[in-house]
Amino acid sequence: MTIDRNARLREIRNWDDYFHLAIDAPEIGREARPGQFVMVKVADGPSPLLRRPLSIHDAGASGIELFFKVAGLGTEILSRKKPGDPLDLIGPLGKGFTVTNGMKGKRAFCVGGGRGIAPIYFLARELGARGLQTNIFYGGRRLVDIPLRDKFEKAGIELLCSTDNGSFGFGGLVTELVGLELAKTKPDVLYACGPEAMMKVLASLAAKHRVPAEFSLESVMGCGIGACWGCVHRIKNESGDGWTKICEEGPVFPGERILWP
Amino acid sequence: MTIDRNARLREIRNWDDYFHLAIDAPEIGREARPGQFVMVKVADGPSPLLRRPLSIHDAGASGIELFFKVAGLGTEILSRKKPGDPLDLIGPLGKGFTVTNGMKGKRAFCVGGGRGIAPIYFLARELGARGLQTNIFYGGRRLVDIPLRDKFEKAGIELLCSTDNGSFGFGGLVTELVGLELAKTKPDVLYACGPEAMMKVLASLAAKHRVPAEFSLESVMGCGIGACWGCVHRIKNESGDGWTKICEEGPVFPGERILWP
Amino acid sequence: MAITKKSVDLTTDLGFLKLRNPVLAASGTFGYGLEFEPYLDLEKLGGFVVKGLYYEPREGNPPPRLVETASGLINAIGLQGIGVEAFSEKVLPKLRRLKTAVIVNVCGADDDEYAAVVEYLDKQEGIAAYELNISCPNVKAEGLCPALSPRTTFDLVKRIKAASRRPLITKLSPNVTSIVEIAKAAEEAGTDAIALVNTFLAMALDLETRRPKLRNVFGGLSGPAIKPIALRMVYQVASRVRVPVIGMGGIMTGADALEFLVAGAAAVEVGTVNFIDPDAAVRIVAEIESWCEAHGVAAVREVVGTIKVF
Amino acid sequence: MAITKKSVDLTTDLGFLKLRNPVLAASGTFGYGLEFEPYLDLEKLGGFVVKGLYYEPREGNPPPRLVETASGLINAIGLQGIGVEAFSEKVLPKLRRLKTAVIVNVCGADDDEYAAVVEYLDKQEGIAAYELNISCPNVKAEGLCPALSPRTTFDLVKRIKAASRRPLITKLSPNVTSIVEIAKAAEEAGTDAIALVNTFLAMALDLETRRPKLRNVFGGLSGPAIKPIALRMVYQVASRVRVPVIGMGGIMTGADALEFLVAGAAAVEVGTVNFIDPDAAVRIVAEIESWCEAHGVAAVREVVGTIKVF
Ligand SMILES: Cc1cc2nc3c(=O)[nH]c(=O)nc-3n(C[C@H](O)[C@H](O)[C@H](O)COP(=O)(O)OP(=O)(O)OC[C@H]3O[C@@H](n4cnc5c(N)ncnc54)[C@H](O)[C@@H]3O)c2cc1C
Ligand SMILES: Cc1cc2nc3c(=O)[nH]c(=O)nc-3n(C[C@H](O)[C@H](O)[C@H](O)COP(=O)(O)OP(=O)(O)OC[C@H]3O[C@@H](n4cnc5c(N)ncnc54)[C@H](O)[C@@H]3O)c2cc1C
Ligand SMILES: Cc1cc2nc3c(=O)[nH]c(=O)nc-3n(C[C@H](O)[C@H](O)[C@H](O)COP(=O)(O)O)c2cc1C
Ligand SMILES: Cc1cc2nc3c(=O)[nH]c(=O)nc-3n(C[C@H](O)[C@H](O)[C@H](O)COP(=O)(O)O)c2cc1C
Ligand code: FES
Ligand code: FES
Repeated sequence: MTIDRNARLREIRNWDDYFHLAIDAPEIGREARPGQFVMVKVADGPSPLLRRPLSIHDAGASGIELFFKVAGLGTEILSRKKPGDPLDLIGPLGKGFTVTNGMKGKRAFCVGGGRGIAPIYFLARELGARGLQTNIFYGGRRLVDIPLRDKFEKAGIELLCSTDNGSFGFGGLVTELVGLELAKTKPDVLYACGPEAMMKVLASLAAKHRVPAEFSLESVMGCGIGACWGCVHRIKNESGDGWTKICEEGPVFPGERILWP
Repeated sequence: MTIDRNARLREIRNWDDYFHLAIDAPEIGREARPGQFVMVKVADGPSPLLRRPLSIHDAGASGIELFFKVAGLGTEILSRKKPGDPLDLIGPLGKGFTVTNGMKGKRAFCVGGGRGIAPIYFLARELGARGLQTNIFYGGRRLVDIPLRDKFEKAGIELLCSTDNGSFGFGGLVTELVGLELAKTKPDVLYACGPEAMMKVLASLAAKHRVPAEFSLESVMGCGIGACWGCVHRIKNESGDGWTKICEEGPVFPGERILWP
Repeated sequence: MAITKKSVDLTTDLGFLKLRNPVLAASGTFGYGLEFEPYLDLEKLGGFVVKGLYYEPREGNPPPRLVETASGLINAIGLQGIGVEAFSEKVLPKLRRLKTAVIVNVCGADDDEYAAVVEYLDKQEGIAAYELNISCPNVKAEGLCPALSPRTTFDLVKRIKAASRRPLITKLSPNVTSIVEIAKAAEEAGTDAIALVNTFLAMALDLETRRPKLRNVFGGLSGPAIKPIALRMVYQVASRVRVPVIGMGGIMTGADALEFLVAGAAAVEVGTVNFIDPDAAVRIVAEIESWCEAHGVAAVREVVGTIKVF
Repeated sequence: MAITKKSVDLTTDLGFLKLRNPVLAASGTFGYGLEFEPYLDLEKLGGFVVKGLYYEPREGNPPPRLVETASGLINAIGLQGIGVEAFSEKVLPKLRRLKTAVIVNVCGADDDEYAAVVEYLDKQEGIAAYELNISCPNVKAEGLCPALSPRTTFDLVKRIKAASRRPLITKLSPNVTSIVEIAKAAEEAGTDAIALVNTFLAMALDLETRRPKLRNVFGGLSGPAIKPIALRMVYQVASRVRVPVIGMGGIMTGADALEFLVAGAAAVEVGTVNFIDPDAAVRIVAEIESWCEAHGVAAVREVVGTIKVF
């Protein structure tokens, strides 16, 4: 956890409303684990006021990558940055996906829906490096919503794509595609990030198939560091079902601890 | 008076904190008279909220030029614009300096202090074109505060420069230099724009020498179009000494009507 | 068959007054209306409220009168104005020919002056309604005004309503503990509508000189900064009174205006934004229209008060 | 002879409490302090006020709890917290070792609960003072809280002051007609200091769903948007009461903080800015120091209340 005020945008690419940033931020890059996030300052002035949380899309010794969809003012401003522009990041924050050494040889299903693919790339790379077998699911509404197909391919990671409108890959919801695969192969673990509705269905699928699963939750975040109590989600704890800060205890939680709204 | 939302920055130059913009804005350019100003929108969002008033530094069929010193957030943002960037201007606003055809062959003193030189350039060109003889005074604190020397020279306009610290031209206040020249030559009219303290001294010099004088006043402006009553200055009117909106009735007023604070 | 663009019904009926659309320009931010003729068609507005008018001409406060703050503007104009006589003789004849609602913002140093203004204006034609400005924070010491107490609100509204032949909109101050209590006092006293909010009492300091940035020390805060508080007050009042509510405070876009309507305002006023974009009021009308079109709303009045509270 | 950098005396004496410098982190924006240890040295602060504490653990409001507005933030956390017992057992021991003033923000659903909190905490060591939070707008319906009336303020402050062995700072609400009246009630009741302002009751709407953006409907507005109103209130109160005033509302920089000091605050709290820059509080201390240095101010206390009003 550092505040890196000397981060610098190295490269920016986009497909439609989706943007990919490569950022020089060595300290954060070295510490980062899949499923963690950074808080990005998008403007100097008070508009918008707060930082924006973005998952770490990939990380290495030189820095991190981010992948986001323009959702409003903050991401819009971010999308207009130019290579060489300074960035102000806090991270890596939160607890990522559980990836342990003992998982070698096991099989993981990883599911990314829309912009939720962001942390899945880093996770997939990490799982591969640790010798897991992975099935990566990437779903979007239309073809333009799954722009990272090439990137996974170049990294030698095979994808199972779906589009709601059938314009590419499996035609239908990504959850249906996962359901079909689950009927064929039972993985040892399932990881997912995407719209809450998608994750909720995956959670019940995973429960039905008795597959341990982890989900990366989203919420409006005031601080990202556990100070504002803004980012809460209902999570089962030892002490009951409380409003739990997802920036601190999450954003990744085991499926069985999440109480979906 | 138009809102030109399609204005475009053609060129930007700077010397230190002083910036010169050439802007494509044909409609405003064609209408503009020396001493008028534009209201510039500096940001899309609410920070800063209001437009900023800037004198028209020069004008022609293709557009206008502005010359300003960075004073705070608004001018700072403006100074970071790039050629090709869109600009949103309202203008030309206010009543400019009185320049009539009957003035041919007469002599005018024009005095610009610091950023107050901005409207003086346009005025000097106009006076020259109408066949007046002009003595143009350009004063600043230091050499860096009188960056437009070359520009006047290239336009064939002779300058009498002063710097408070004596680093260039006359060493001392520009008002002293004007005082010395007034002792030698009595002009038919004096025009000035600059810090209020400077203009106040010039007003009393002009009165002493019985030279009709006009001054371009400054004030915080909310709207520039006479709607907010924010920009008032004490001005003698038929009906007494009232708070008068300088955006509407000014910003240029005859010296004898201005009540200096 | 040609597909015809469905036109949205923007008309707004306040009961005592029918407006072309729900967007009025707010008092003190739109001069006497005529200043805006170069920039927009005044007849495309729902109407406008002219600058606050006292009986006599008024000097206003010495400058500086304006200071910008984060997403806001503090003003201490102090209601400089030309008085009822000059208004009636020089301005009103020009406004009279406009096909739009002209509302006069009525001020007074004391109750008698408010009454005198209304009495004088009652003899003039071409005024659609009075907006009783009982809430200007820039005139008396530290923002004192009748709208700070239900008692003074009730008394003044009652008196002016009885004295006047025209519909009365009472404009409230946000600088109060319970806006609902004040609104109810105005309603009981017989106001035909309630407008809110006026500006928030505020100040700004120049650190270098250690002096207030406004010569008047205090001023009124307006603009986007205040919108969340204004919207809350409009919602609270609209759900508690029967008379129509005219909402305002920081409206910059059609979406902002629609939020006030959804929260219960029958119409809105737009203020500070007129300084930034002199054509903002008509843009906001157009944006409301487009939104209604895009959302299948046939008449804007269907949106009023449709807030869903979980 | 070497030129030594003149060091500025930043110490701040509230009478009942000496602070290293005038900058405190505000309650609810600084967790229990420990969350910030990765980002700043807690001992470089004047101190910090921990999150509002009820007697029992509290759930808080359902999300969404936060919404951004123009230069502002509305929160409706609803004082989620761990209660006095867990605080005293799990958190306080860690805070106790810090050489900085730890202030506890005391809450209660009714007067008895406030008293119970203070009674419990009085038995614990390592607390420099209590900040009586009589002004949280997020707990009862539509922002109701004791700080809205001089009577309830007086009664509660009097009772808690009598019940407690520690200095008492009373934190006021800005949602009132006369902040001076409330401050005077707190002073008369014996408070040792006054802190202001808490957040402004506000709301935001989602136009598409026509629902409030906060699940709780209402929330409290903080951040730069409110600074001009907060500064006005601090100035009004500081010039009317004898007890020290702790000012806050939208402070983002050392210059902002200094404005509050010039307006009469003896110390300041910084809130929302901690979310944006977790190291903001120490930056602000450093900025105050630099400003004093640059302006030949030997001790920051010399700046307090030096506003010049024409
Ligand atoms: C831990 C975490 C990791 C995230 N990672 C990514 C990522 O890698 N790529 C990506 O594209 N997005 C990601 N998001 C979502 C991203 O933070 C929001 O899209 C962004 O903050 C919106 O900011 P904005 O200013 O562009 O839009 P705003 O104008 O602030 O909001 C636009 C819309 O998005 C909603 N919204 C705002 N903030 C959030 C939020 N934090 N979560 C969900 N909805 C929100 C608003 O209510 C509004 O409806 C992540 C969110 C979290 C909490
Ligand atoms: C009719 C008119 C014409 C002008 N022409 C020029 C010009 O050609 N070139 C130029 O450099 N400047 C000109 N100015 C001044 C210019 O408008 C201000 O410097 C600018 O608005 C400051 O904005 P900012 O956001 O950069 O600074 P801010 O942060 O807004 O202010 C910085 C400082 O300047 C003061 N200030 C703000 N606005 C004004 C103002 N309108 N007049 C005087 N002081 C102000 C503030 O009080 C503050 O002390 C003109 C002003 C007027 C009224
Ligand atoms: C410069 C200025 C002058 C104002 N003068 C008046 C006035 O004369 N009468 C009045 O009732 N309100 C006056 N107001 C308040 C506005 O009408 C409006 O209530 C307030 O600005 C909030 O709306 P906004 O945020 O859209 O500006 C004035 C506001 C400003 C900014
Ligand atoms: C998320 C959040 C939680 C808050 N919780 C508390 C609280 O528990 N007790 C309290 O007295 N004030 C609380 N406040 C108010 C702040 O302490 C402070 O008074 C207010 O935010 C204004 O200061 P600022 O503009 O610097 O944030 C909270 C503010 C925020 C933004
Ligand atoms: S975002 Fe502030 S506590 Fe989680
Ligand atoms: S700037 Fe608004 S009236 Fe002159």
